[in-house]
Amino acid sequence: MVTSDIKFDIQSLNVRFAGVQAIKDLTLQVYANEIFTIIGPANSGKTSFLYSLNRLNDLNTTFRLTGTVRLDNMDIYLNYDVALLRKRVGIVFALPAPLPLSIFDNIAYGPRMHGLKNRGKLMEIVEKSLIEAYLWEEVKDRLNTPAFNLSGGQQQRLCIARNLAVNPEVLLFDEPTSGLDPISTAKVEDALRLLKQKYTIILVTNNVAQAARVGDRTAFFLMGELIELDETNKIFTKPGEKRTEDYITGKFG
Amino acid sequence: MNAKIQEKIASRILFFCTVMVVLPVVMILAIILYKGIGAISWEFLFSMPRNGMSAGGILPAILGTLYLVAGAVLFALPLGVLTAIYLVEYSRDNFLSRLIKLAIVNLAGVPSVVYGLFGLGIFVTFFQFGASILAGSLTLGIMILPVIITASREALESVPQSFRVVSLSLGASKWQTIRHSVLPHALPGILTGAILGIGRAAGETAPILFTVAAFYLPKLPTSVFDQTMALPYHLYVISTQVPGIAENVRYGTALVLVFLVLMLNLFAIIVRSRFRKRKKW
Amino acid sequence: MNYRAHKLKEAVIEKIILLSGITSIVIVLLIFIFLLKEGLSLFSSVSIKDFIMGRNWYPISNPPQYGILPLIMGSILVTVGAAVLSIPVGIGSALYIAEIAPQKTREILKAGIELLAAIPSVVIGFIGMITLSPLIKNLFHLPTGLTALSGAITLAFMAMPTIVSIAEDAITAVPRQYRDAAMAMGATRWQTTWRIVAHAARPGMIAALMLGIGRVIGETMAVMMVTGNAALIPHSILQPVRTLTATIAAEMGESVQGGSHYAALFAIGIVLFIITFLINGVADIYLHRNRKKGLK
Amino acid sequence: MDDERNMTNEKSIIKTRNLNLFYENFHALIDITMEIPEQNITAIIGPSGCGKSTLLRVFNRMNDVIEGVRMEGEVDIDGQNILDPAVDMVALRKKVGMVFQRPNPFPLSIFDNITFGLEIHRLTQKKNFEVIVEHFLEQVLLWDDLKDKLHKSALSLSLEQQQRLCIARALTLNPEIILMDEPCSALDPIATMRIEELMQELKKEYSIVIVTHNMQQAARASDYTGYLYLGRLIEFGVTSQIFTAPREKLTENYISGRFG
Repeated sequence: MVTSDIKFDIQSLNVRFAGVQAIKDLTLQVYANEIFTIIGPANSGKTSFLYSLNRLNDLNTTFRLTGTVRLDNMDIYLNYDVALLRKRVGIVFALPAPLPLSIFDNIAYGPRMHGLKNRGKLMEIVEKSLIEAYLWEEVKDRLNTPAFNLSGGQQQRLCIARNLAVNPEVLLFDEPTSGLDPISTAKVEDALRLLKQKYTIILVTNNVAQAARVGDRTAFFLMGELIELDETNKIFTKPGEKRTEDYITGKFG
Repeated sequence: MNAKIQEKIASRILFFCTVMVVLPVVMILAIILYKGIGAISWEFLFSMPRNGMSAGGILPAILGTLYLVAGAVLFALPLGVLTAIYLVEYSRDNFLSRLIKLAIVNLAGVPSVVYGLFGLGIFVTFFQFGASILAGSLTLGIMILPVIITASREALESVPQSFRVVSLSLGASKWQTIRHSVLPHALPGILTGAILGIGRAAGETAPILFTVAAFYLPKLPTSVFDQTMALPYHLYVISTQVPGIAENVRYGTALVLVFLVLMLNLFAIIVRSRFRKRKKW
Repeated sequence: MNYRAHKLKEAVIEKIILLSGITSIVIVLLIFIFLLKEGLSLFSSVSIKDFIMGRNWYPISNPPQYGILPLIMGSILVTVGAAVLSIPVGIGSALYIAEIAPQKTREILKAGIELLAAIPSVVIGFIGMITLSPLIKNLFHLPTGLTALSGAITLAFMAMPTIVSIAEDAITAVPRQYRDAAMAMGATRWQTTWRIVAHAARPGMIAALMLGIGRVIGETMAVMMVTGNAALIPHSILQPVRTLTATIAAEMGESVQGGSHYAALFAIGIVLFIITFLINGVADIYLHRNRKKGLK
Repeated sequence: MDDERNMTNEKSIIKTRNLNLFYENFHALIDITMEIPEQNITAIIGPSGCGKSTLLRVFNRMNDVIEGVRMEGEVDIDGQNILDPAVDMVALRKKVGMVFQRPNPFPLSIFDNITFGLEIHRLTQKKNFEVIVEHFLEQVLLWDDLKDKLHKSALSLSLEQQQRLCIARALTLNPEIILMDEPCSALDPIATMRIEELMQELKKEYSIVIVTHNMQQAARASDYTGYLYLGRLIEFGVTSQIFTAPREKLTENYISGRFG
């Protein structure tokens, strides 16, 4: 890999909340246009890590960070416009989180906040985003109905579309299918595979099998530490660490 | 079963306690309605008092209360909502925010007559507004400030955190997030608080005793620097200070005041329960 | 909007909001300052000890006497009476509303309590004056029904909404998991309520009582209308009394601005302000303790 | 599990027949018929929202607290239909103890937590309390750690200790059945392992029904497993069979991690 391919460069990252260490001395790189999956049991720092990448941890007043996080070689914690960062790095949460607005207004929310008012242009963006998130066919006739009326799987794809509407470069997924049934899960996973052609994807999952199915590389976190990081099929066939093996075979977690 | 009997007795006693609280409310309202309804007429509501207030209407008192309440809300609503926004959205858990919260708690506990003293000291005397609608409105406004702040805080806190996180994660700024993703959903709650504040302001007597209220005025006020009559003070005056007022005039005045205040509260309760049913999160 | 203008707008809005936030502190300070400003001059002619402990309140005699002990005793008598009446009933009904009443009834009862809170105090005073005091007069064969007892009963009602609604909040805030655990152990609803829920909600209930008492001490109009307003040290609850608040409300109109009577009334205001400040501060500490426990 | 037990050989302690449960109009449990064997650990697995916890709470009628719940069918414990309106709830809950997902000791001292059940049911005299507290704390392996601070608040304990305390509290009523609702989901791997060991000890005296979202836990710790999906019992059998040779496609999809 050449350096230009590195999207996120994380060096000796430490994260604390109210003095409790959530991430310990983490160093890793995420490459452009890969699906980077993170597995590990509860409380292993997966979500804290994800939230460090778009500075959502900043909302927690007890949050303290040392080390560097670089996006395209720029330190995002050093004079970086946070709004711009979050526009470039979108996130999809564990539970579908539509705003209590119509489908259209949900997707148009981001572009509007960035100053776009023209209804025609907004419509174009909404359509394009919904198509990319595989939702257009299901909702095109009811864009003005409340987003809460959609099913869980549809809501989750709506949230993906909402991110796409602000033209991000990186998409973070925080256990996006943990509340979904098998069919909806499969649809979201299909969407992930296609999205990686245009976007860099970082996926946190508590479903080990999901990491095996969709990840290009997989990192195993435990108690805030990176235990192992490798090509996904290597992690799942010959893990280098006993603890990784114990986890993916279900000895704990 | 011993435990079962114990349970029966306990719940009877508790039920009786509740009756003791609620029954008097019903009785008070029933008495006022029963004895006061006869006094209500077009003339009573819309004309000036005559014959040393023993006849005629209570129009100046009704209008005066409306003026005072409007002034109080104009002052307290923006200030209260902004304070709530500061506490919920901007402040961290530090010394300043704790001090502000303590101040609000204490404002809520200051006796209404002390507000009256304060209004007299600062608005009437120090700023030389005199006893006037302006001084009275500001005093009432300060008195209802904690009501509005508390209700607005609750309304803002009940907006799910995910709405903020989602908005911020899409690159919206902090104020944009508050403006577009938080306030619209807190609005009914804030409104409820405002209405409750209005009800409180409309019914209070002590704060306006020395800041605005007039015993009797022959004409309606024409500017914010005029004194005015007000319903609660009027009721106090005709029931304790002026002998020989017919009973139904007193009850009628009480009825108008209670009706005004309770309608506001009822309205607030309805707005709130409607909103609770409608919201999906 | 360009980037810098945007930043500027955000910063300006943030400053305005911060300023609004601070207003509450400023107002509390202003109240205290203005009470002092108008009231302190009294203490150039009357010592604090004579003011607080003096047994005679004769503001318009010559020379005037400004001893507020009778007023303090009046306030205490009425407040204690109201507390004795309202605390058991208030806590009982909070437990009923929170733990026993079915959902629908609960909504109605809560609305009823809110309505009680909303009835203007002058109206309650009016009703108390017209219905309650004749009743007491006849019942005890008194020369007047305007007594401390009438005041205590009236104030008990006025404290009720505060006590009930705050205690009810505290009870409802007890985590469900405690109830589940007790129920799963085969405890009856009453055993759960009394041994676990009431125990866990205790700080909040104490806060409710304090705030209720704060409300009673500060109440003015109703108490002025039903207690008879005699500034004498009471020897029985069936005598007329005069409270601190009623004194201010009744006499401010007759006092001369800047005179010693005027200053004395503001000095009473200072006393009231300090009392309620303390009560509310303590109540707030209890409320906070409850909240922290609830979070767990 | 390597011992291939035949279900019919086991005496069953809970039998459900055509159990249906509705929340208002939502049909949460559909036609569940199963037999839970005595002195074994029976796991109930399934994705979130499938009705696992609801089913568990049928067995001690804890769903009754929720307004709008309606049940049909039969649930027999010791030959008595516990859905019968005349059933004595206090007796039922003494017989069927429960441990919850989040440790929920009462906000009382450790000592008072253990004696709560004894007091409300007047099971013994106060003078016996000390002995009993020691006995049950020993049974859950807490005695050595806690014997010097019995009068401290139970909320000051670690999560694992709290959960053990809750187990001890349930044992004081001398139940026949212990229901466990994801008892380890708030605990770390080591604590989880130790609680599982404790369960193996307890099953010698009690019948345990455990709801878990962790399939490996079910595979490790249980003798029988039922798989619940969207309110239906898809499959019920010996744990080793469910995890190696499930009869139903849905079960296989779930345990192989296709979703959930």
